[in-house]
Amino acid sequence: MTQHNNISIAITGSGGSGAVTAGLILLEAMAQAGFYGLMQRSAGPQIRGGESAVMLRFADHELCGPADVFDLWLALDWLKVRRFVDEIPLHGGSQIISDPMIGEPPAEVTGQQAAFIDLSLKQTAATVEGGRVNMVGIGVLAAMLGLSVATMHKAIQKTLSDKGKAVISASLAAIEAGMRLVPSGSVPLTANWQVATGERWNISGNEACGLGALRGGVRFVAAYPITPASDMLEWLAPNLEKIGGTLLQAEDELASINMIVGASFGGVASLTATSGPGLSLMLEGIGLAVASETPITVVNVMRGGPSTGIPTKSEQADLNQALYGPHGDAPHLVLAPLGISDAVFTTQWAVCLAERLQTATIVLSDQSIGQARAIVSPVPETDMLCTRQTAQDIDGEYRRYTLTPDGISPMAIPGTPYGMYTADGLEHNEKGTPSSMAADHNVQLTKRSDKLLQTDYGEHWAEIAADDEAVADYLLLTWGSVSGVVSEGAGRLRDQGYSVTVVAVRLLMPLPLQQMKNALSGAKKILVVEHNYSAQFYHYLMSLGAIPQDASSLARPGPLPLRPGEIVTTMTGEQHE
Amino acid sequence: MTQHNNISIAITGSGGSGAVTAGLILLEAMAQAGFYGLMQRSAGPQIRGGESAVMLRFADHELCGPADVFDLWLALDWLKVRRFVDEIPLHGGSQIISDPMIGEPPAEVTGQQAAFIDLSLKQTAATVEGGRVNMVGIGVLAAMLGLSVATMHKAIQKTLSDKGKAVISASLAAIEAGMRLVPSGSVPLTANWQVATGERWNISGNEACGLGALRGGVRFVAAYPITPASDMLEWLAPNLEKIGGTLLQAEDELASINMIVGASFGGVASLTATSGPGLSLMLEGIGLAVASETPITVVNVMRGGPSTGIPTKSEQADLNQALYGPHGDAPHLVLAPLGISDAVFTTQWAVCLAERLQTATIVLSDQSIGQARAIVSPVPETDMLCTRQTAQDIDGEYRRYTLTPDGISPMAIPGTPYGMYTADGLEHNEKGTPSSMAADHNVQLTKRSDKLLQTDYGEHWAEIAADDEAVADYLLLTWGSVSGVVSEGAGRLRDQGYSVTVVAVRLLMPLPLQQMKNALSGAKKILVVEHNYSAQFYHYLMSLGAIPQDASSLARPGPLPLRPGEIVTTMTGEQHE
Amino acid sequence: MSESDAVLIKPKDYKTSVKPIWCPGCGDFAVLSAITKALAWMKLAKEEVALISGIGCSSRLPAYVDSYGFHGIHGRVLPLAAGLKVVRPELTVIAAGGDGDGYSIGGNHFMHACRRNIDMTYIVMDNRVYGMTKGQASPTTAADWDKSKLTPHGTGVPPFQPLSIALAAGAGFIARGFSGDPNQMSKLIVEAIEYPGFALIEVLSPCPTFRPEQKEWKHQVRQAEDIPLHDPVQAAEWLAADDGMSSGLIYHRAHPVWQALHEVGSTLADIEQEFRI
Amino acid sequence: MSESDAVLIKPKDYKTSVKPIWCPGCGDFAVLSAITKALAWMKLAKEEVALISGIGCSSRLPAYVDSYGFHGIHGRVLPLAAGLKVVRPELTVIAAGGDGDGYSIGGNHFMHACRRNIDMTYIVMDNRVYGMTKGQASPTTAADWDKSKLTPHGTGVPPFQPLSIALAAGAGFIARGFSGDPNQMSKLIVEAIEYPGFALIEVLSPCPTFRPEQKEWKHQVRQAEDIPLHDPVQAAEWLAADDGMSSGLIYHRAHPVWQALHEVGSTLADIEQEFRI
Ligand SMILES: Cc1ncc(C[n+]2csc(CCOP(=O)(O)OP(=O)(O)O)c2C)c(N)n1
Ligand SMILES: Cc1ncc(C[n+]2csc(CCOP(=O)(O)OP(=O)(O)O)c2C)c(N)n1
Ligand code: SF4
Ligand code: SF4
Ligand SMILES: [Mg+2]
Ligand SMILES: [Mg+2]
Repeated sequence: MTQHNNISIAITGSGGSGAVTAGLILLEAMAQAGFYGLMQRSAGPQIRGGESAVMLRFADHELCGPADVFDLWLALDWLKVRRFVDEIPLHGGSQIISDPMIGEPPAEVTGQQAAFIDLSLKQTAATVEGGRVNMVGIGVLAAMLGLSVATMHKAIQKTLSDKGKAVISASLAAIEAGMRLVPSGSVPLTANWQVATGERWNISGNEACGLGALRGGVRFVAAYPITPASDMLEWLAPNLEKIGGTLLQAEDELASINMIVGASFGGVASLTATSGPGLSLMLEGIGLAVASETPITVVNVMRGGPSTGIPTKSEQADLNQALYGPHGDAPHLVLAPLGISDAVFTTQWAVCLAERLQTATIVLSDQSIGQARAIVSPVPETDMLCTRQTAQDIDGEYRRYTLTPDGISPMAIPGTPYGMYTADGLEHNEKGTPSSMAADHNVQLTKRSDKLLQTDYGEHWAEIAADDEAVADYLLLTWGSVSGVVSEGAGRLRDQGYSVTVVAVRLLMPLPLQQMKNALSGAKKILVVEHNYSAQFYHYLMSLGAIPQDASSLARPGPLPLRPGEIVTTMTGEQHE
Repeated sequence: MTQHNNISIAITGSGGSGAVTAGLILLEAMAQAGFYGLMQRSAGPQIRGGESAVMLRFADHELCGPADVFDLWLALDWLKVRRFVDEIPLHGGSQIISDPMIGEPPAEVTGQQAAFIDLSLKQTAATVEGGRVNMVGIGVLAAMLGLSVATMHKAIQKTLSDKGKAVISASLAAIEAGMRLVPSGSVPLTANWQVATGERWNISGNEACGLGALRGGVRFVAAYPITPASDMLEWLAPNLEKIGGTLLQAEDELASINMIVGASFGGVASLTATSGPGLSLMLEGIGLAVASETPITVVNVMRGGPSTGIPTKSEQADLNQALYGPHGDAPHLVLAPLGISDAVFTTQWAVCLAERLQTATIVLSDQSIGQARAIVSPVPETDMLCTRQTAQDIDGEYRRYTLTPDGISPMAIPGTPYGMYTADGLEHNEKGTPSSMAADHNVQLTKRSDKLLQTDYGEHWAEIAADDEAVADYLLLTWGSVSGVVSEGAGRLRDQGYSVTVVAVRLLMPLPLQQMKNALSGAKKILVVEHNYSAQFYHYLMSLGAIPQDASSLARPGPLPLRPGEIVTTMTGEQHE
Repeated sequence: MSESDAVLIKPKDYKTSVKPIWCPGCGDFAVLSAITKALAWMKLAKEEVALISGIGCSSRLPAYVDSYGFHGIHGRVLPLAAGLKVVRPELTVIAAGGDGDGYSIGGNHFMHACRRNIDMTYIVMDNRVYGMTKGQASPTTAADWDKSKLTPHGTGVPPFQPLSIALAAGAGFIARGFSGDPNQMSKLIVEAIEYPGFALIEVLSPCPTFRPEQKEWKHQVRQAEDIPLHDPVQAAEWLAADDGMSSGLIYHRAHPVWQALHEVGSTLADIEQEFRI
Repeated sequence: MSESDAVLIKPKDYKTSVKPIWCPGCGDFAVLSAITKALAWMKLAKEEVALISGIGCSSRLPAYVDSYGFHGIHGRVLPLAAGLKVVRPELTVIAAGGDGDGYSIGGNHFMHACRRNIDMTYIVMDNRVYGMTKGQASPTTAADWDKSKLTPHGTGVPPFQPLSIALAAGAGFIARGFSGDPNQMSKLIVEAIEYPGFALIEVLSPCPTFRPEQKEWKHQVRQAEDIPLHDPVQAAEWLAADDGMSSGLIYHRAHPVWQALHEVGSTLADIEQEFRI
């Protein structure tokens, strides 16, 4: 069992075995019991009836990434488990709960050092009318975790509310039967965990982005489905409706990006969400938003690339495209949430910045955030300067792209008298009339670039966790979803006696260079951590001269998540070489 | 008159004045007379009847870029000349040839120090049946340049061959009348120029790319028109036909990129050409070519950006997109021709590398190369290793993506018995079967990256011009179209006594880092020169650690071309500051 | 009724001072006039009108009309216009562009806009050529037109039938105008704006520069008499028999207009409730 | 006739060992069988066949057929197939995919492929849903289908009519098959492959996972009797009257096939001559 009161549990099963449902119920039950948790999913390529796995982690404090190894593994069957075996690292103390009746585990599993807890899950399920093995299995886990029947009841009620009474009571009976398989005297694994008293949320990363969008004022979304972004769009559709907004399903991403540009031109904060292949198709439209200074936000939920890649797995490999995808010099903003809760804040901030700076903002979430679900403290609403500067009471000639000290030109919204102008992706003069004169090109390029560079983004550009030491031994520099894992790795390094600073960057472009320099100053050894093959963030930082040339890089592609232990070994291992 | 036997001439006129025709005739005439030349165009936004300008430069040696200033300016009228004034810098000795009858030149012109040569061009034209002012004008220029009537005759015959006899003889008569306006005793401006004896070509940059493509073996092109790439496609259409190839006009760029992927899968070297907005739409298809290891070549003729930008003007601002546009880790090649002649070689090489390495190659030409026309020495055919490794006589199980020492897997071309496989943009195992396993992802990512990184690209990655000195005072590092201007600037610096090395990079990605280091080693001062706003090449070099952190950057956007003088002042100016 | 609508506006008041880039004799001039005439006729306040376009000679039009405008990117005029109309239903949204913009690169949006039936007017200035890029064949170009170097023997592809496609895709308002008859065109534009839903006006708008033979259109185009039709099968038949030179409102039928649905009354706080344990 | 064609090939020989990702009961299994049956029937050598697709459940098909294949990107199956066929006219090129792939994101290529008439077969497995992305509405989904969270009240948009669009776009071979009738489908595939030009087979291929009600199709689909039609106006009429559940070869008409033109005899050296002064 790893330190700090947390436990990791995998549940696997083939088609129809109900691993995902089991995971959702256990997550909700642990939440009801006053704990925090994180649930990530892994699915095979089959749409339905395919194998699937859920990776759970619970603790008495907020979690933001996977552990190194799993403590418990509930195997509902062994069919196709090979597909998951590399995603479920075990340790000497790991325990595998399964029913011998489901057959022999494959060599990849038995080859590991874990102990097997053999239980007659199937037979137990058969004793209950409508009882299913997955429910018996979570009964076992519930008992081991010290969850009460009442808690399980609540969790079932909530999770299966739309399944009808019969299913609910059968499930509960099976869970109770499962609980009885655990010797009653056993010490619950959560014995010395602290129980939270305050309110908490059960939220997925995609929902968190959606909520951040609504908080940022988004009232129009155009959508084309794509894994792993679809469920953000599916969450947004009914919820936008409730507050007077609209979601429109488009024929493709070329349409969706241009629809949000049109809607934003109409004065309404607008957003779309997609993943790599869709972002590729949106780049021309993003360039139009930049050139015409029309605020838009695009959430890109990254998946394994290149091309169609690995649609259901996580990777941080679209950074380069987000930074540099549009043609020409097209300055825009790129942000990345540092975890599930942070997706609320970061998405809201992205929308606000787009509106304020009249540009395109790309938010880089990924599958490991988007499709994961966590028990977290409620995310309070943040006050932000979100307003788009509009032109009102226009008197005299209106110049849409007029030069101002901060580079932001008040925008006339259709309907505003005397504000008529034509927005344009062609280079233009201050009025918006197309121009190919060097003077116009130069001032407009400068305006569009400077308005971003001259903004004070405040403290939110990164989360910086430093020790008291004036100078850190180690500085871990990272971004986006892997920030949680990096922080956990940092904690271990601190336990080993090192002083460690973590800089987790939320605002990737434009990168506040002076603040970055301050944050890095004096660090003895810098490691840049990211989840892609070609060290995109590291090279980006190099390109800006933001890191010293002797900074190291830890870049590894998906589909396997980065784990805290890798941070530790990379850091200390290199040192001893 | 600038040194080194060269002269720069601008011809401007409003709609229908025939400035472009005049330029083409003069270029051909100077070629007939044994000289070299370069003609660039500048047009207003109007399709026809709009103002236009041609910028000519002639010399007794090959030219590869504009001069700092114009020596002669033939103004056919003054309408809308303001649009061009910043493109026609003058010097104290410049002479403006015009007819006082066309009215007053605007203040922007008279404000400069140039001398006016007033001639009665209009009246002279009226003396000839069907005579036009532009022809009289080039008659004047011809006489000043010392061109004979016979030479002008040949040039007219060739340039106006499809206009019919009447036009030809009227033009010739007008030219002769114009020649007579120049006092017969004048010393021709080319008096001490050397006349070339060997063969020369009159070729545009777009034609040069087209020729390079054909030499590289391209036999299929899919096309969607876009300025300034269209005339490459229009040159390719009839010429492909002649040698058994095909050009297909597609409904959009999404179609054209996927058509060439399909054709290449069929075993035929395939290419498309576009400009920024089209490249944006092609990125998803380029990623597919990379992931499925299907060779394709995309020529991007850059224009002013972002978005629709300035379609008729040149800029090097799509570098970032070419390097980093596709989503995911999608290693591919990026090359750039260093001038018009070099476009033949570079495009051929790009096609060859795509075929050999089974990947996507992007060629970054631009408007200043593509739409310019030059008199150059014939470009000899270069022997290259162009062959795609195919699988033949397949025995046993065929693995399309099999791991090999050089990362290149023999490709079975449809029709090959026992070679059946399915190419895929999904991550796959060696057979090509979709896989989301970490092991497969890792080896295939590595394979696709390493096959590019481990190739020895030989000496052609850059043109390096170094002085004899062991260590250069100045090192000018550049790429693509501005290389010519940089070289000319270097020449001037050498004249001033500095030792200067020029490194003009042709293979931008992957950049041969060791060779780059060798080329740069010891340079006292490095300047990176490029034609865009945000110093994309400079930052790219930084991102690779390819240049020292104290290297300087000279980055300026279009539409005005970089000029040799800017290189000189940036280099020496900075030093004296 | 807005402030700037207080005085009577004349067609020329709807023109900006930006000089069109169009060649002399270009058919698009007449379209510009027909639009401003229609706006004046309908007494629409300038600020309540938005003209949206893609890229092409024809797509330059918005800059010449003194309304709100968006000159977007090639082929994306309809999504751009759709996004605007959905969030600002009270505006009069007119999309405009060329045959290349609308039927080639933009063909998918064209079909789906016909189906989706968002309330807007779409004016396609069809000159059967790509004017802006100097004379390549467009989808509506005849298969044997061999004047483009890109297709030296012609495209070999039968021309795209925009009106038949619109009909098959579900459009309820299909008209053909002609630059040589700006009065009829104005009338069509008024009817299109008044039509609730997606209204297509295909305009035969000659390109004298690259298709000089289109000057003949003025002798060929005629107003059709037996229209509008209201039955889609009859309309399909009529279109199949037509030579493409009949002008007027060809097909008119009411279809449900795309509508955003709202269940108002909730707040963001209500939505956040769902996350609570 | 190639080496591997020497022995007689059975339908199952055209299957690879890759296990389909499809859900139990998915209609696409029948399409796979119908294709392999058609190939065996026609005795096509495996290496002379290429199956090209986009992205979607249905688009996974090429990996299951032991021919050459390309599983491309979403919506681009037709250009991918066109490029291949143009340079390798002797191959049998079959494009395949779903309704989302072909009619939503790929709609523009669909129209233009119908016009261009390159000789290939296009099989659309229409399940009126996006299967792969877990159940959103596709263009062919009924306007009031409200089971997708993305469109909680339905799309509000009348379904796309692929056959009418194909007809209006100029396709000369239009058929409808059904997964429940694989023999008819095989026959249609053979006819489509034999048809010189672009041949569309729209297949009603149920998605039991997201559209369980499509299991009813087996009671609804019937072979039509009065077909094929050869006149486009009649076909339009027929399609307008049809409820979408009639199967068979609906429309068949010869159209000129797209052909690359070559004037052979020149060499690269000849071409280079033109540059000489
Ligand atoms: C993505 C993209 N591809 C190509 C172009 C080049 N382009 C500009 S206008 C145009 C076609 C214009 O034809 P049409 O829409 O018929 O308008 P017209 O000029 O004839 O009025 C093209 C291909 C572009 N701007 N963007
Ligand atoms: C550019 C792009 N956008 C979106 C997606 C996500 N996507 C994958 S398949 C699919 C739709 C599949 O529907 P359909 O073509 O009907 O196939 P089915 O799964 O129903 O057989 C979508 C939207 C993608 N892969 N690429
Ligand atoms: S090229 Fe043709 S379409 Fe374009 S402005 Fe000129 S006449 Fe009009
Ligand atoms: S989701 Fe539907 S279409 Fe996809 S495999 Fe399953 S049944 Fe078939
Ligand atoms: Mg046109
Ligand atoms: Mg489908």
